[in-house]
Amino acid sequence: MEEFLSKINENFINTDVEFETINIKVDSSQWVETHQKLKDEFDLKFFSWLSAIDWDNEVSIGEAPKESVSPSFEIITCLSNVSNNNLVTVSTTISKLEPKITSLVEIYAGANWHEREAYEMFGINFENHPNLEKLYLPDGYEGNPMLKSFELISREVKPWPGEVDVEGMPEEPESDESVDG
Amino acid sequence: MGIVDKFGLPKPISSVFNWARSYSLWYFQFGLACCAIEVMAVSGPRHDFMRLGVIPLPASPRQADFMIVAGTVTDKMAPSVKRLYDQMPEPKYVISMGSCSNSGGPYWDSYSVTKGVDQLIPVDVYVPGCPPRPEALQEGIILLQKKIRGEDMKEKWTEVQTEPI
Amino acid sequence: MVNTLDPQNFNNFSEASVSVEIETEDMTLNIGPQHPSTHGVLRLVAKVDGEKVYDVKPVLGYMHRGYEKLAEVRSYPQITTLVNRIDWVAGFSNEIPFIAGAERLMEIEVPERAKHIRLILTEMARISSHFVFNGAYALEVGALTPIFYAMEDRERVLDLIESVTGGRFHPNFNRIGGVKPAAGSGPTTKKDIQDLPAGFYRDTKVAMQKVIEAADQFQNLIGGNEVFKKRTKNVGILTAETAEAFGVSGPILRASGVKSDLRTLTDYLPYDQFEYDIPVGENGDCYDRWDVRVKEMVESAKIVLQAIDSMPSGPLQAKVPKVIKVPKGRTYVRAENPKGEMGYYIVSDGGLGPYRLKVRTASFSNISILPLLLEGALLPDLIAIMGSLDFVLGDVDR
Amino acid sequence: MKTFKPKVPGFLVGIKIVIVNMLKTLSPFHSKPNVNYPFEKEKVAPRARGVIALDQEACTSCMLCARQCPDWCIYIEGHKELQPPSKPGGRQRSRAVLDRFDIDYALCMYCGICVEVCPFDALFWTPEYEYSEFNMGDMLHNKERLDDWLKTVPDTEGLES
Amino acid sequence: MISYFQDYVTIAAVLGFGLFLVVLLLGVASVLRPNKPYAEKLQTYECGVDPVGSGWSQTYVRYYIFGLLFVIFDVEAVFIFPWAINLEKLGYFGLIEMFVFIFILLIGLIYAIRKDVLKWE
Amino acid sequence: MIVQPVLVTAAALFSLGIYGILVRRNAVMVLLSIELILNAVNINFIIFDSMLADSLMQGQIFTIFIITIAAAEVGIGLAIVLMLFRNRQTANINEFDLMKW
Amino acid sequence: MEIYEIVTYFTLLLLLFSAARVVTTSNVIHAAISLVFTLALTATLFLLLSTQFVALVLVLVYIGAVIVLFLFGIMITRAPLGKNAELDNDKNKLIGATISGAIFLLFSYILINGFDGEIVITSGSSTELLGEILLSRFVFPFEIVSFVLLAALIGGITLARKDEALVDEDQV
Amino acid sequence: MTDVLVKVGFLALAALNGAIIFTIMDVKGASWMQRRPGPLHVGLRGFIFPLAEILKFVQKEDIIPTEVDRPVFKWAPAYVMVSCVALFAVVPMSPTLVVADLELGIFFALAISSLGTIGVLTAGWSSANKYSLMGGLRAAGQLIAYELPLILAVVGVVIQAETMSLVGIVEKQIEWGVPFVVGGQVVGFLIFMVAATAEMMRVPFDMPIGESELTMGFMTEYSGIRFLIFYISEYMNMFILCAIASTLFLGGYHVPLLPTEWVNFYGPVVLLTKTAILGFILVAVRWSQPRFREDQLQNLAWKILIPASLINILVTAVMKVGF
Repeated sequence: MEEFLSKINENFINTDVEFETINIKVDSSQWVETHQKLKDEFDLKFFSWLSAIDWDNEVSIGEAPKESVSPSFEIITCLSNVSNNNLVTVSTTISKLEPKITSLVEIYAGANWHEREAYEMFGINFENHPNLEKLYLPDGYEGNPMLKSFELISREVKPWPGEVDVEGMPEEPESDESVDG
Repeated sequence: MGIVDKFGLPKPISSVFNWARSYSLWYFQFGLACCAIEVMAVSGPRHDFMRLGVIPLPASPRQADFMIVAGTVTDKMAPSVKRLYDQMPEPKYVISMGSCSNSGGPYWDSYSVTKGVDQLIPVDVYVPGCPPRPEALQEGIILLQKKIRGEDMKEKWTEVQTEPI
Repeated sequence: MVNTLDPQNFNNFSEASVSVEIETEDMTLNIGPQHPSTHGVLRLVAKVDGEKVYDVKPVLGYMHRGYEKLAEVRSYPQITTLVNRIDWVAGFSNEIPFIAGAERLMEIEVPERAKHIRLILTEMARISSHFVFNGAYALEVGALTPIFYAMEDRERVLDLIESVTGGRFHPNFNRIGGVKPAAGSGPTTKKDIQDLPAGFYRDTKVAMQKVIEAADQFQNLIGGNEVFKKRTKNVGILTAETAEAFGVSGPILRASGVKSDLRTLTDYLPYDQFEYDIPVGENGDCYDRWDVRVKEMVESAKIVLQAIDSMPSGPLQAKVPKVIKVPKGRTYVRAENPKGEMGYYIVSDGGLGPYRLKVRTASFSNISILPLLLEGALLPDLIAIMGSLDFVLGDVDR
Repeated sequence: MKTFKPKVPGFLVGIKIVIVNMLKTLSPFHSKPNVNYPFEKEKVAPRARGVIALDQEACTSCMLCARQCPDWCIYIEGHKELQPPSKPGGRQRSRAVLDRFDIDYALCMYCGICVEVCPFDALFWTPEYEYSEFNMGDMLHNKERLDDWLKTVPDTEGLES
Repeated sequence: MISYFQDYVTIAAVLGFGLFLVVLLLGVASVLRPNKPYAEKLQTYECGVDPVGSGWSQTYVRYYIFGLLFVIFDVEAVFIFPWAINLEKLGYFGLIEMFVFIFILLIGLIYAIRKDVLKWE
Repeated sequence: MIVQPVLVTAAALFSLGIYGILVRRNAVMVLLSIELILNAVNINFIIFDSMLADSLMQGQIFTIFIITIAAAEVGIGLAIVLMLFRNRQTANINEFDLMKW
Repeated sequence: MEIYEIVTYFTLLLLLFSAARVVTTSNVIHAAISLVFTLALTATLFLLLSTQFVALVLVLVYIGAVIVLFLFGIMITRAPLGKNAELDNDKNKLIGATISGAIFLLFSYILINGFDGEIVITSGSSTELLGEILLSRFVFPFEIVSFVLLAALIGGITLARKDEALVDEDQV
Repeated sequence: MTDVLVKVGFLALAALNGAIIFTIMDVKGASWMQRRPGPLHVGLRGFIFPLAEILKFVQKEDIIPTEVDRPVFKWAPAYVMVSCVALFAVVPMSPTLVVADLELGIFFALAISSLGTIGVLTAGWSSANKYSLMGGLRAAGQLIAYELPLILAVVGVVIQAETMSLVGIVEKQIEWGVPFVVGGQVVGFLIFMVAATAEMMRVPFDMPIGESELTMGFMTEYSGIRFLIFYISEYMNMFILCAIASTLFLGGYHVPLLPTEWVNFYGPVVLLTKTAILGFILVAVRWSQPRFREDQLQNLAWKILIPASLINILVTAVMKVGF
């Protein structure tokens, strides 16, 4: 683990370990090379997953991020080795206005469906992808549901039953109060 | 063509036919989600709904008598559910099993889930649970059998299928 | 059907008759969404020539319920109940990595007893999942009885899970910081945090013994059958390299000869305290995939028996705040589920719920191999191969 | 576990197994797995999450359960009422009266969050499961019906130490 | 001769009975059953989605070869039966005849097997 | 029983077969028509066998041989049709003009 | 034996009718099924003429095997469902009808004149005897038949598989 | 004439009862083998469930999809049913209790059973459904492939009995004192049973129906009464093939040591018992085996069963002539 981490640190500039997860931040132009390198030199042959995060300050439903962020897509892949505990996540940031990045299908065949999913859910274009089309949603479906700006209509339509208030909550829960185990 | 839908049958005879219908329910093998596993459990040795005359043989809707909508119906699946229901021969029945098919259940706010199968097809019995216990489904089947035994054949034959809401 | 051959070609037609392209009109066959052997609502659009399949396009999404979006609008306890339903034949296993991830972010140390209970129930979930696989797979290759034996034995395991958690396969039993048996066992005691019900150890030992017997019966009834061997041996061979590139994990990967098990590699649960084998296949064919799962069932039963014997006492819950707010940060926690590697990538910004929750499910990657495996197979093999991948549509589509 | 090597052909072993199982099923000396449902009922674990019972007296219509419910399937309405003071000369107390407490079992996902969060011990799980309906509307249990379930709440069970 | 015709009249009656059974079942059902066809119901079943293409396909020619093999061996069986009931009378001569006959046809079967017509790639 | 009706029927079958061969365009239908002709011949053999009360049963034995050969003929004939169909995508005999150019 | 004659004439009529359907129907499968009836009625006729073994051979070989072969052939050569307008050669229709009509008239004339007054007496025929004759007197044709069948088998297999093999070569 | 009617009536009873008995045996037997009680609530501890099935199916709508070839589709079940019923005609229950003791009895049975193939094939084709078509082709391919071993296995018996009449075959076995299965036809019997199982399209030879692959095979589009006809025929076929097997190989209506004078009394019982035992074996096989793949199934027929049955014929013939 330590050895692997130091090797990673040697080879990549922007790495950090957050809660036991090694993350490598790269520029989107380095995307494919990084993966090639990780596969060849670090023996991370197991392609675990690829996904994206929509960083946005305006959210239509749910909670907005506590600290304001610059709107962008963060694309993350997770690579690991099946015979030891080596695991890294690789992330890159791309612009929301022109969401495109090179596909990883050439390196990891398993990226195919994950990229299709990201394409469908976020609207990110993967260049050189052999078959970039919808994966989950029906044909006529419009919109990219995983975007923070996507509305969940049911939640808009149905009134929240918790609003009707008769009496203040008996004990407004304090975040510091602890329950004994 | 038939005489039953024109003239009906005298009560004693029609009750025999109702009895036959209620104890020979060919269940359309059609699972959607979690509840389908419970349907499997009901067909298993402990609960064995074949005791009640439910025969899990047909894999094609053409031979089925009733359909258990067991699980989440997504918007993508909804046309298929409707079509499969349509392709079943009359008289046909539907049991909606579990919260998902009753009204969307845990996915009531999802962007891709149909909020209740009764928007697509007429439902005869609703079974609550998420997923319902095997006995709960058996109770639903027994309710359905009761309903069938109380049916008037002429009425059932000539009933106009109203478009669901 | 008018022949469109050029007249001048007719001159040398007597020789050319053989070189005319045979334009076989292919049959496109829809298998699913409603089909008895697609485990629910997978749809395969298969191009077949007679019985031979030469192109398969899986169509997903018939069970897509938008978990990742729903997780963004729910709080952590609410997500715990929701993730039960991802892989619905092993509901308990789904909670573990999620809870472990949240605990890692909150830096909570879980009491040993809670970990043991989690481990026991996870293994039970694995057993019940493999039972369903065994029965369903036999059904797919045409043996109709094993599923009933599987169901009978599975009920015993489910009874145990229910007696502890209150749910047959959607337990919602894990809490951040430990485990909590379902409340509601009597008006006076319901607020107490409860322990395992009386008689649980005894019943578990009996049930696990039955599981080992059942596995033996499966080996006799299905594994030893000549027809079954003929149907599954050397069918759908998957090499380890392909499997890794596609992210195929779990028993399927092990059947291809890779001794890889997250239970030993990672430490999300105290598996290092127990002795067990990791069954590995040789050829990576359907038979191996079946065999590995049956053997795994026995190993799980052994783990449970050991865990019962070495069960520590102590609290079930660590100290946690009443309202759960996870600090800012991100982590990826994975676990060895019955279907393979399941992991949650939690991105938290300090709110009541995660900012983004990526659910990495095993079946999704596992069935992405389907088009590759099915090319050139016969139609009956299609069913056998598909069944041997043991996917659950909730796990695929989420 | 060693690999299985049958001495007799495997298909004969299979036939033997099914016939042995058939004899077991028919024999009166073997326990049968089957539960003949409408006439006999399976003993459900006391912790089983079958249906939620409501103790109307205990409920203060505090809305905690309705707010925590992931499915938004609990509908509570209530109003405040002035109660005569418990001790003569005491202050008049305002007390919340429950007008409506509905759980929509067509929507409920049986997670148990409401039972856990209830600070007044008003909600209980009971293992009952027999409430299938012909009409969707009947799946909405009002407070009287929820109160009826209270009778079926099981007693405390023993624990494994 | 009388018994010959009587037997076959009975056979005819049995065939008639089979047909009668079919017609009876169909008739009873047509009186009792409901009849509510509509377009969706009458659509071809294909796992719940729109049928793709026509219901026709160019299937393997191998089925034809099975049929051919069957025809040949069926004809062989036709010759074997008269031989089988006369075996005692024909003696070794008949035995050799049939050996040759079956041997020649077995060559055909072996040819077919060697040509891999039974192998499904 | 007089034999003429049976013989005339056989003749009718024969001419129907000829008609089918001449009129039909589908090769399989032509083969079906050939079967009709062979059937007519079979009927003739059997009726003559019965009429002559042949002690050697030559009529019956010949019929069996005809049936045998007909089976072989159909096997080959259909195989040819199949081959042509695979190459020309049609079973229409008008388009089977390999021999003319 | 009046019933006997009525049955025979009835069979003949049906036979004619179904044979006519074979050559007139516009659906290949219907034609094949009509041929089944034609053959079944022929078998009935044979039974009436008390040649039961031949009748059953007809059923076994023709209905059981040859028709199945036909059906396979029809299905492989893409028989469309329903009517097929292209099935008949319209310009040949008149010629065909004329020629076949002429043949029919000629044959009928000869047969009716030539066999005037001949009658059939249905005497039973023993299958045992038939087998004996077949395997003693007709032993040579019997063995030849096996060669014919072998030739048909090999020829059929070669023909039906020919192009497949050649396509493989093409692809190589 | 009344004679004929009585015989046909008797046959009707036998045919329908046989089918129903075998249905009950199959379903109840299967349930017990799977550790469950099977149909129970319908009445008489569930044993009258076939009645409910039949009464249910006659009131089901009979869907004839638009795409199908109507006349062919409508009448395809009739071929199957008629061929099954006709088979009953030749099976003797006792020397006198036989509908038609043909000189060519077994040959007739084999000839008429091939009619079913046409029914299945046309049913599959006319449904205009891909699953049906594949199922129909598979079914026809399988039926013809296993028809041959069936026919050839019978030849061994015919050689030994020197007659094709089924009564004659049984009488020969009575004369011999032992049934043919003991008297040298073990291989023939096994081949016959395997081929018969394939003819019934039961597991492990149920590829044509193969519901995990082809939903219901050639029956996919059939609903209501027409499906019932297929369904009943399946069990009738099972019953009659078992009855023929016990007649040919197991001594039919006679068991050794019982006095032959009373054969008219115990004959039917003995035959039914033998048939039921064979049927039970088939049930046990069905519920314990997986199904073959189509090519393995054809290989079994062409590469093993047919050569084996030809060798069986030759060996039997040599024994017959030589000794």
